[in-house]
Amino acid sequence: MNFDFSDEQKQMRDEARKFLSEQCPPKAVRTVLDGKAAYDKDLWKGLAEMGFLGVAIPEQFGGAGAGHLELCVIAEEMGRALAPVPFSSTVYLAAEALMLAGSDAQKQKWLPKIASGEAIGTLALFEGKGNPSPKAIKLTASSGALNGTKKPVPDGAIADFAVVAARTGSIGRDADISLFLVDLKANGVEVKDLTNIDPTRGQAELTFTNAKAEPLGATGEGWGIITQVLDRAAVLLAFEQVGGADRALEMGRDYALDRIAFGRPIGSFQAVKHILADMYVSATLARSNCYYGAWALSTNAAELPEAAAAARISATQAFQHCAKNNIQVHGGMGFTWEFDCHMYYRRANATALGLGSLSYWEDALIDRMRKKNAA
Amino acid sequence: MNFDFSDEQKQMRDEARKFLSEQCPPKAVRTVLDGKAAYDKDLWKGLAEMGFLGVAIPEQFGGAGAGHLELCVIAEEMGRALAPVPFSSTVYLAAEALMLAGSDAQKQKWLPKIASGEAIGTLALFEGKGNPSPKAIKLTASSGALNGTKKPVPDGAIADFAVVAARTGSIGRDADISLFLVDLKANGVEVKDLTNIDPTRGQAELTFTNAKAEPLGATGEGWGIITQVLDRAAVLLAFEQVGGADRALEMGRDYALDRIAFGRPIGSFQAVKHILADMYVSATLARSNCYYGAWALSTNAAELPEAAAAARISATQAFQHCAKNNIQVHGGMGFTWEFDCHMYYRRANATALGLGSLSYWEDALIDRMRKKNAA
Amino acid sequence: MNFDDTPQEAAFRAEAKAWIAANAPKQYEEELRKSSLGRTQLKDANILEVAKAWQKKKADAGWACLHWPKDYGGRGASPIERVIWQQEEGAFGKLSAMFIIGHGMCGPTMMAFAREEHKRHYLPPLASGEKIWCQLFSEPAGGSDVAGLRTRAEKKGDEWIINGQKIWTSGAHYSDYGILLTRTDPTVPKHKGLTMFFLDMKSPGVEVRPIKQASGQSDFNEVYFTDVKIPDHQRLGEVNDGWNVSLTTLMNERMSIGAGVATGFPELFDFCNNLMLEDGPAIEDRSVRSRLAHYAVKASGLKYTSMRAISALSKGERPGPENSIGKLVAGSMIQEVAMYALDLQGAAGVLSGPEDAELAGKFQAMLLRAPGTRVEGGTDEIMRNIIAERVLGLPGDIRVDKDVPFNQIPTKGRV
Amino acid sequence: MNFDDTPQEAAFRAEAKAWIAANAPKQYEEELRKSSLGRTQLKDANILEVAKAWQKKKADAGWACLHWPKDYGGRGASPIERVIWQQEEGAFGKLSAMFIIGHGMCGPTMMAFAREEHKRHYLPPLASGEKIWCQLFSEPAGGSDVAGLRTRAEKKGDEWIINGQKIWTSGAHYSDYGILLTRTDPTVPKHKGLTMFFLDMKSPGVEVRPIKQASGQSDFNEVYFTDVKIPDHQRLGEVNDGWNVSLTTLMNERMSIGAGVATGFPELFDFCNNLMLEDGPAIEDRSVRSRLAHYAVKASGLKYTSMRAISALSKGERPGPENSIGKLVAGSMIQEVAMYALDLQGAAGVLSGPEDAELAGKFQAMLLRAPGTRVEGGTDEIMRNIIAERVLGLPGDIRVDKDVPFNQIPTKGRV
Repeated sequence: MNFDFSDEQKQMRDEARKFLSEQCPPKAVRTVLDGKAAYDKDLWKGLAEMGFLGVAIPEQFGGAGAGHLELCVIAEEMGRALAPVPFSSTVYLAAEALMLAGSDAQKQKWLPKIASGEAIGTLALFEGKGNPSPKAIKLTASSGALNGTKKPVPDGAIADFAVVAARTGSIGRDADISLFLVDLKANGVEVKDLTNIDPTRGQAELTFTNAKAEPLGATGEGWGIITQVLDRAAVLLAFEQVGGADRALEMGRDYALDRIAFGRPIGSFQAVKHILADMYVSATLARSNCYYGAWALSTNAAELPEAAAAARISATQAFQHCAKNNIQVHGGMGFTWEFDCHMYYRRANATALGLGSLSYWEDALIDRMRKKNAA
Repeated sequence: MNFDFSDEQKQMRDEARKFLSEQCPPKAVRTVLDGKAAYDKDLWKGLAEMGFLGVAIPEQFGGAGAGHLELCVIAEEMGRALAPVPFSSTVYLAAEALMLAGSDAQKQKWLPKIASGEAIGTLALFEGKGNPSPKAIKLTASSGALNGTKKPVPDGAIADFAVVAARTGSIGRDADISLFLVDLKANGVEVKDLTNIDPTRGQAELTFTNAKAEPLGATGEGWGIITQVLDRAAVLLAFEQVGGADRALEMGRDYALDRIAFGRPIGSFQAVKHILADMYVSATLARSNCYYGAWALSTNAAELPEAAAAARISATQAFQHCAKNNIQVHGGMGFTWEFDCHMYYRRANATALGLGSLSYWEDALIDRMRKKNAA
Repeated sequence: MNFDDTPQEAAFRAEAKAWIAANAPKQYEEELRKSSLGRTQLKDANILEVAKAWQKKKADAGWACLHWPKDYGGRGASPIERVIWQQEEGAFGKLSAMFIIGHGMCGPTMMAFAREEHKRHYLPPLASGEKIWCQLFSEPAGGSDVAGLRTRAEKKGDEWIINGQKIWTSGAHYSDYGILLTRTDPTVPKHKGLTMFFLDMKSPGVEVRPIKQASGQSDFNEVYFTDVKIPDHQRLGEVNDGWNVSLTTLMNERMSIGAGVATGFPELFDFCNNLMLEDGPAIEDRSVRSRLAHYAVKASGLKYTSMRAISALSKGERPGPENSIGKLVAGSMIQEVAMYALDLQGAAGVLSGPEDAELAGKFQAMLLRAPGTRVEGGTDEIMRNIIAERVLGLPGDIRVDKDVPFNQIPTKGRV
Repeated sequence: MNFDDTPQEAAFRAEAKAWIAANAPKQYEEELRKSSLGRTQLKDANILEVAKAWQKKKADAGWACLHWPKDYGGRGASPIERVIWQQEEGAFGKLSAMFIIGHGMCGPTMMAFAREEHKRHYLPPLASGEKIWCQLFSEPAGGSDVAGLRTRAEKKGDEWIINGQKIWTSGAHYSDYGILLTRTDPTVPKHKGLTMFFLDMKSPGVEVRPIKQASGQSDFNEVYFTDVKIPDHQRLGEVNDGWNVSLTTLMNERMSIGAGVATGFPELFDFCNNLMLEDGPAIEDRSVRSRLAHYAVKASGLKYTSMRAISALSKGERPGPENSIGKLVAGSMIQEVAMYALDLQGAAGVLSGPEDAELAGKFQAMLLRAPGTRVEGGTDEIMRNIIAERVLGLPGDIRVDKDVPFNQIPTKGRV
């Protein structure tokens, strides 16, 4: 047994960390936070040059062909640095959907552009409030044209193309859903930027009016693909969350060591020590669940659905817990715009919702464990 | 507004506390705990003499006719002292059921005996696991004879009579349930003592085989009466729970002040201080919810169902929380049989279940709030 | 046990109710009622002006600062009358937010320590809202350790020269006066070298800079002092006795009970009552109900704890630690409630723009404001210490800086 | 990242599996598998005898104390081989409970500090389970503050005379030997006046009294020493250096990883999978599912944390704070799980008799045993301190007794 990343993978993590600490300091994140840019274009370009965007994309499609374990270690660093780029939408959602269900021509068209940083992609799934569900999809597809509205779509305002979930049957069962690829720069697509709690990652509303679309995967198989994409993205996003949780913990620890009150470092008070110890515990549990998710993802194991849900839940809890208590350890200073604590708090709460909420994944986990148990 | 007990009621509380601290020290509780007696007969007699058993029973039926606020303050003291007597089954359940639904003759027969300590009563509701529900009642009544089994029945092994819930209709709707009064010393009743987590309060299985029974209240109105009895008992038991929670908190506080570790009282460590502060907070919230329940109970207010559920939930949480963390503050000593901590832990967990579990009452509270909101 | 007024209380309530019905700015009532943590603003009016007008109207009719003596602009009312007033004032009470510091802390401190002529001069316009006061205690180096402050006051002739920086000053940007805690002797242990003053916020050398909070709003300020002059007659209490003076201020903060704390529960219950989940109404989902019940009993527990405190107050008893409990419980609860409300919205829970977000982004605003509630006015940890020490009688924390001259206390944890 | 054995590991696993299949007491396997916190007993056999027989069999075939040197009764195996053995031994490993202290703590301490002839004499029968050892550190006055112990050892000629009392000694009633920490100099600060010995538990003056626990069972003892004589050659380490010796003992406790901690989750999941509530299967109730998911990810988080630690161990890295995390998380979790399982049973949840209670009272036993799990081997609070200090590098608590002679430290909080 070697339940750990390999030395090569750890080396890649170190490289990614070094690169991001230089190219993506908090100041860079704030440029997007303050609305001065929709995303960090230079960073995006740099990530492409480092080979990070296509790390899990096969070589034949312009990627590094390294694999998903490598993508996990990079995801962790992206979360740690709060990288303000459309990484999760393009790499976890769009690229994964293409790799799972795309035709050779579709892969050939988009994957190399993803790897090179030329194309931003996303998944347009949600239509207003609620969790992933075939019933909630009302947008229609007929004769290769889409009509309807998607919101929120992550990075929708800067994306070049989207994988869109549409209703092709009548009732809203799994088999009534199909996926389509849409060029968002083409006619019939209206894009509206939406304000959200984490401005370092955009959200948009996409309205399709007879927008031209080509099928991705077979008709009626859309929901099955989405489920797989969400599971895979859940593991990858969980690594981002763990990276963020770890950084929030470090920030709290450092502040507790430096800050003096009542003549002693606040980290010498048990109340503060124990807050930080509990943060460490939740971050550690999440990391371990994520490692199992990474193993399942990289081996396409039958355990993936269960492992993905556990990683997602645990990492969501840990990041929310660490981000909010990092502010608490900082006291008033943690509640200023000037300190970086709130950027982690915003990201923690935004990533908690993106692929479906905590309640949704809790329910899914037990459903999956139950089915396994019955089998 | 005077959202507090009156000076007279507080005086009664002081009397009850004084009486119980003399007549019901931990040693007396241990006599029952160790199985040397089924309950404390002398204490029971003493409580009758003090007028505490009949405090809410009208004078015409041998009681003091004082009211339910007075009963609340006594309940709190009973909980504080862990009084090992059938007080809750006899006074909160049997007497309340009689007062709500009994005929004049029935009241005349049993209430004076309750007030004088001559009769122990109980409510035989449950039939195995599960929460209060008309569907769960399978015991049948026909031609004044009962057939079936009830378990657990609180204090069933020492009770003289029981109010028994029976099915008189076919389906298990509310209207299919009726109540009956049964003399447990008569033929057709088999009693089996059951081991339970809190040996200071007995639980039994009662098997009825053509046991003679007389109706209590009209046929088909049993479930409505039971609901009212449970609400009333919920408030009263909540006062017991708050009394227990307060005492557990005091024990923890005292130990933290006396016990030295690392050269200082353990109560000077923030970890211990904050455990105790949180215990105080939960006990205080519970007490306040209980006061509202007491007001609703004593005035027969329309708010009683909601107030009773809130008091029950809050007091259950507080007593469990304080009892378990009192052990924690005591460390290893708190886990010995010799220290009294476990007696509160046992009682806390037993009272959490007696009238239906926390989940049950949580569900009921929101149901009731929702109905009020819709009205 | 009852919720009934005494005849006197009923008469007072009737009078208050009638006056409010006739005089309150009704046009804002609905908007004020709906506002919750993270945003109290008016759509079509400047809330500062509306608040000042309402306060002035109250003062002219004798309804301002009810518990203050009449001579200083109050009504000489009993504590319970003050509570009744608050109950009747209802949502309009939210307009008093900007006066709370002045009325609750600065005023009482002035009453206890200022010269009589100052009291007669400064207190009535404070009561009527014509002048707004702020409180200048916290410092960047202070935080929970208020007495660790570094702002210097040095005596020159009949004046004191102030240099230093304060932080977390609510309303400094619209305040006319402030009470100021300074260090006058750094060579003695920290509690022993402090002195209190009041000052004109328009004095030369006072600079106010808004703090942008994590939520993006600015409710607080930094205040810089550069050679600011304060005449000695504006000193409150003896030289180097400022810590005791500040305790009066902080004690008075604890006296204001019954106002209620925001838990987020009513908003969450309302939300769940109207929300449809995929499988049916949210309110019929047992996991939602379980969470709601958990919050419901905390919210009602706080509400009735407050009522018990009011009852005690009306009997002349001193308020207990109710405020500490309320703040401790409500602070973390409102944060959890906001997170849960977003959770129930699913992926769209991230949206916070008034037009696109559920309920105009009410819960999103609550989420972003909530971390502040667990810190402002004393952190959760300080509240637990207060309960443990003042209520339960447990020992204080070990104080390594107790007998150390202030200027020898370390200022940095790691070198 | 993989869960595969190396060829060497696979060979070792195959050998272990085959031997266990051929030799383990299969008749008890099912019963052992089902046992959970609060009760490990066998219906028709004395578990002590079954355990001793199994240990002896293992020792004879070279499967006892795998990581010990062969000379002392072990196998000289690698840490990962030890873990593989534990995985294969499975439920039979529960029979090792009574040897854990001896093998995990006493043995390593003897190896590090005893004379060679003592090691050769005492260690093999300890490894084979023929002799059982206990650890005598805790005292009534000690608790979390182990170094606050008061049991005196006074030198008389070549012997030491022991007087005092120990507590929480697991298995003292069936132990043959023990390691004993004593105070040899009360005039120096507490950590500096301690000395370690080993002794024959049958020595005159040793009296063992079982402690009845809150759960009603007796897993622990008090041990009284009255003029007990120990020859000086049974001293472990230098005089007054006992604290350092004890740190070796306690550090070895932390080395034993991979055994897994009881969380109660598998039992709860199984229970909910088979439980019918009034409205349908419990597993379909969304509030039940939410609770289960909450516990599921803690349980899996602990499981995979342990696997990460094993991987690190197999690479020769030192174990981290995994044991502290496991104990901290599992201790309070198993208590909550037990309470919740009773809750789901409704009023009948109080019943604990094997015949009347649900699942023979498994969760009721767990509830009554659980408070001990949050205390034994270090309280939750001590675990958080360990994580904060050793992992996160935060400062230790302020030690008021650090430089104070032991006999001047106060012993009572209130007078």
